[in-house]
Amino acid sequence: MIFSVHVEVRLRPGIADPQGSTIERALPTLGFDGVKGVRVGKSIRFDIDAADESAARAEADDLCRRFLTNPVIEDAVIHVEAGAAAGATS
Amino acid sequence: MIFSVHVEVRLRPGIADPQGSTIERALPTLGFDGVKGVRVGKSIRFDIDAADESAARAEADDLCRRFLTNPVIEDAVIHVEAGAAAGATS
Amino acid sequence: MSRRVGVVVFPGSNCEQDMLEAMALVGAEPELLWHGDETTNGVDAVIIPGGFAHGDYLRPGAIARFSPVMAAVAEFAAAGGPVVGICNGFQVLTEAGLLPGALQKNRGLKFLCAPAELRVESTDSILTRSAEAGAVLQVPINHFEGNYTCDAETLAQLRDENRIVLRYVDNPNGSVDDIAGVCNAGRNVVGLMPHPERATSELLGSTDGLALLRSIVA
Amino acid sequence: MDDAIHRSLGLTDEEYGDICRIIGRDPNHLELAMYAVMWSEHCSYKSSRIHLKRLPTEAPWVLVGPGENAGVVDVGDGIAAALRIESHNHPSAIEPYQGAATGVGGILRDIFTMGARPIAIMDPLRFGPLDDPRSRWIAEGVVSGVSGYGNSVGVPTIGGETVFDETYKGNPLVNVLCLGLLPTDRLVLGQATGVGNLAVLLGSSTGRDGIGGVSVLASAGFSDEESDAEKRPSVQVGDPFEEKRLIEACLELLDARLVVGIQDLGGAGLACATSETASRGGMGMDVDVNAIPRREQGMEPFEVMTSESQERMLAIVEPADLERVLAICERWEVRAAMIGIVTPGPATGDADGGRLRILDGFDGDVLCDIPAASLHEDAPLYNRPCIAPASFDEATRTLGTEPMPESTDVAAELLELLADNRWVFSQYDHQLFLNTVEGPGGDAAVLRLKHPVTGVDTGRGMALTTDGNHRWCAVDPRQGTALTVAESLLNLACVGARPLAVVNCLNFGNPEHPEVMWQLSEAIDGMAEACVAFESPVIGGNVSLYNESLGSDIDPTPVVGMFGLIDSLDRRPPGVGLVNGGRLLLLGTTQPELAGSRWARARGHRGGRLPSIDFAEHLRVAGVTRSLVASGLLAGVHDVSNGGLAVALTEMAVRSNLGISAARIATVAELFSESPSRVILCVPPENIAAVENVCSGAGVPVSRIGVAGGDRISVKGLLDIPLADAVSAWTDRIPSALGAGTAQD
Ligand SMILES: Nc1ncnc2c1ncn2[C@@H]1O[C@H](COP(=O)(O)OP(=O)(O)O)[C@@H](O)[C@H]1O
Ligand SMILES: [Mg+2]
Repeated sequence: MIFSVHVEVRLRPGIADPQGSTIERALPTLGFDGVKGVRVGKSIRFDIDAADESAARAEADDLCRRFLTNPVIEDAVIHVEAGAAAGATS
Repeated sequence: MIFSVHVEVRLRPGIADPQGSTIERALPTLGFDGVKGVRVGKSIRFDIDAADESAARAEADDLCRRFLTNPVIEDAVIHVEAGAAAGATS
Repeated sequence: MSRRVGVVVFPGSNCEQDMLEAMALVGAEPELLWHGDETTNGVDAVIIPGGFAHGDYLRPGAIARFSPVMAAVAEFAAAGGPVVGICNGFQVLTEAGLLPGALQKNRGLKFLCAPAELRVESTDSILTRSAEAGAVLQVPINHFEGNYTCDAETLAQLRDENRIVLRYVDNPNGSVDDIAGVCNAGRNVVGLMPHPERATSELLGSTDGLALLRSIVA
Repeated sequence: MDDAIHRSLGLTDEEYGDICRIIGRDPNHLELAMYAVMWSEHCSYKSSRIHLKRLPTEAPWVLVGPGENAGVVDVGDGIAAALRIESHNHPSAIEPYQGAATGVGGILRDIFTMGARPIAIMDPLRFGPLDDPRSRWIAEGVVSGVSGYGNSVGVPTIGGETVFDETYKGNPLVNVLCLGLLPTDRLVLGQATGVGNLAVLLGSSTGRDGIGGVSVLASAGFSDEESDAEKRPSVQVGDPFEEKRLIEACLELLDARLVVGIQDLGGAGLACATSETASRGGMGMDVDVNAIPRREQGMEPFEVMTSESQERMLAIVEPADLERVLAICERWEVRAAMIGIVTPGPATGDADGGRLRILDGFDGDVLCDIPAASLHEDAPLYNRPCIAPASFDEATRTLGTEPMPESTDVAAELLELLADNRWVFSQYDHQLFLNTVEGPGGDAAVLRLKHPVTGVDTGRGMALTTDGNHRWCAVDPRQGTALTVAESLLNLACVGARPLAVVNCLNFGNPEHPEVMWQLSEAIDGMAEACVAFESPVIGGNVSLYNESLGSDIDPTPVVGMFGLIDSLDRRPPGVGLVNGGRLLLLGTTQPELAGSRWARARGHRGGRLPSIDFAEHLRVAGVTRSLVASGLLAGVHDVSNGGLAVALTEMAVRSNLGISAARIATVAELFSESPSRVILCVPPENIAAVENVCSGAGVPVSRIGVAGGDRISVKGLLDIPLADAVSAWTDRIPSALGAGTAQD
């Protein structure tokens, strides 16, 4: 069965995010006021072929821990859904 | 009022994704089989101070169009929620 | 004849001093233009040099293109003034909409600092008018996001209008159609990823960049 | 009772007693935290200081020796060069990208804090073997970290080393060296002088980054999962864009003569920078902890004072200049906050002064009140036991009694030693500033020497090399280190440079192990002997201890950075290449000794007795090499080092894609021996007589060993393989292992 997975990789709370702060600092000069707390992470989508949802989730978890993130500074939020992602091409 | 915004910046369909393909190519050698269609994008979170949800959404839309994405290659999915994101510090 | 050349400095630019040195070699009178100023100071040509304007955060050129100086550069370009974007400068020009397309991460997903061979495809641009058509130039590249991308329609147009001015002999980064440099419809705005200022001395390995830099002030 | 706390902060009971004696009472938590970080091994060099004193540090051209942020030498024409090397080993083991990136950031600050513009970086790197996935993951992350930070901040990385060996599994060595140039009269020191002058904090806001990172991250090995997890939140993230603006702002402040002293914030953060500037200037300082801009809420004063948030500098300015200082910072979009005031100290005749006081608002409560100098000068000093390993025979300087194994397949043994580092250095901008005449890939990097402010070319050149050899040092740390310095000297000679100064990074294991202390002490003696012989003063360095993983100490790895000058740089040096028909000449004499060689290590042999070195002979070989390089008589030149003649000849061949045919190398031992003081020359036939004349005039042995050409690598009686095999082994080794993506296990 195919599952579509979405992983959001985020810097752990307290870890500095220079990119986010730089974007935040630039916003007022672009005319955007009132934006705060900008944090930039990665968003990774893929399809996974697994026996059932819990197997898909387990593989996605493992993939995040071992490959997609470094748990020392990042954590990941994982969403698994049945069915291939629309328009997933590579 | 504070709204928390999550923007997922994705490469437009049809645009090659070198990062995604590299991850996909690496996976079998790491023992992950059955993963396909890897696409890598950005995930940007921030808080916005706006009169109401539709104002917040309008500002977020504008921000994405003019700044957070390069429309030549990217598009964005925007989520707006009432309340500041937990732990948002900058 | 254009001699006064303005080299734009954003916070995070880093090739501006090299540009001054190289432009002086071809007889120009180069000066720096500050990103926060709303003017091109009456110069005869503008160069946006390499580096990491605003850290390349978000996307290369994404923040820089909003700088006050960029409005003046756009106006200068619209009036036919020569504008050349090198590496990060090319990225800024595409973000600013002064050139078509976008620059993505290199195919190999690595930063690449290496020698490269460029073929001069068109001498009809302010960057190539003193070069020889078909000549192969040794000019180094130095970028992570140099993989030129555009939609099929744009590519067809670039080809039809002979606006691909430089191509890689051996494509290092995955750029569509081996594109190393393109110009706008007016042929007065040119962007390229390689660094001609790094090919201006025998001691440093090549002088092939001089022909390109000379064109700017020809 | 506080003793549980001081122990968990890494202070011994004796050290705690010293603190109580110094301040005349029990310290509070803030004070205790500051002593703990400042008296850590990393900041205080408490185990190594007594040994480091044996290094030669003086010469007429040395303007600043060890002890300041960087060493500085006079290079003529009103120009001075600042040089420093640092390690970032432990942070890189857990977050390779950020560990390496912040390592680069830190070393740059050491340089521009002296008033110098950083112009070049070198990155000697050591990782576990390529067949270990975790080591590959570390290697990839570290290289992208150096690349990501160095390229973006705009300083070229012009060379380094890349070594893969079992001994670094789990404990990589990430050393970074930086060279900067300044007009001699702009030299500034990290001093606070002038009562009433202001301390202004520049750059990033302060977060909880690396709290205790110095003492915990830099001084403890990684063994159990538990403590790893605790260390996590303190990982520091580099911001090259902030650093770039900081460099420009600081150099502009210095040019405008608006600072009295300036100091970077490195290990121990503000605790170190405030106390160090004050005590160097013979002053005291009041610091308002509330004035320090913070990135996070709810930070305790001890967190603020010991945070290692990156990209910060402390400038001491006169009150009348404050406004202009703030204006320059604003132009560069650099945050600036007045956080302290210089108070009287011994230098003003006030013997009771010299206090570092941390205040809750300048008029508020006193949170900390200690003698500023005590954080540095009263740090403990240990003379830890040094004991040679039992298998080392002091009389003959021989390790163990294992016989050297036999060679079974010379060709295969050669091929496995070949590796091109291009995969690494092509990720580094090595050309910025239009100085790089010889970038990475040669024996030493060569830069044009241009005035750092006017840009005027002096017509002279600078050369840099870094070298380390854990295999030699594992056999005999004293001789191994002397041979390492000798290799550096010869690398410089191969590009026509004479040495001016040395910096070193001493990467060793746990100093509480007497064998490790013996290695350290011996290595320092070996370095001292060689540096004295070569008249190359040591102007700075760094000691990284507790490099241990998987339960054992790493092989001793002193890394040498040597800086030299080229008196006339009017053409490119010949480089490590061949021309068709060129004759191969060998300068120097081969000792058929394989102890400590790569060949021996690859056969699992780790003992024996290292080749000897005759310093006078070595200087003659280097001198002749230098004059031949300058003469223009050579088509190619390469020193013989790792892998001996076999690898040196093959490297010359693969780089020029030209075969060689050699003879007069009698045995496998001669082929792979790494004995010192040898250089291979490729000489066009018409220049042979002239070259041989120069050599005999200088009393340097020279022999004709072969000719360049064809498509095979052959050494008569020992080896004959297709050039193509060598080219592919050399080219593919690293790219086929790295870059395809690795998991972290
Ligand atoms: N990590 C690295 N970064 C930059 N350059 C490197 C790196 N590793 C190796 N190099 C370059 O590759 C070349 C060969 O290195 P090495 O074999 O250690 O030289 P040598 O034996 O002459 O000291 C040198 O020019 C060196 O600067
Ligand atoms: Mg060498």
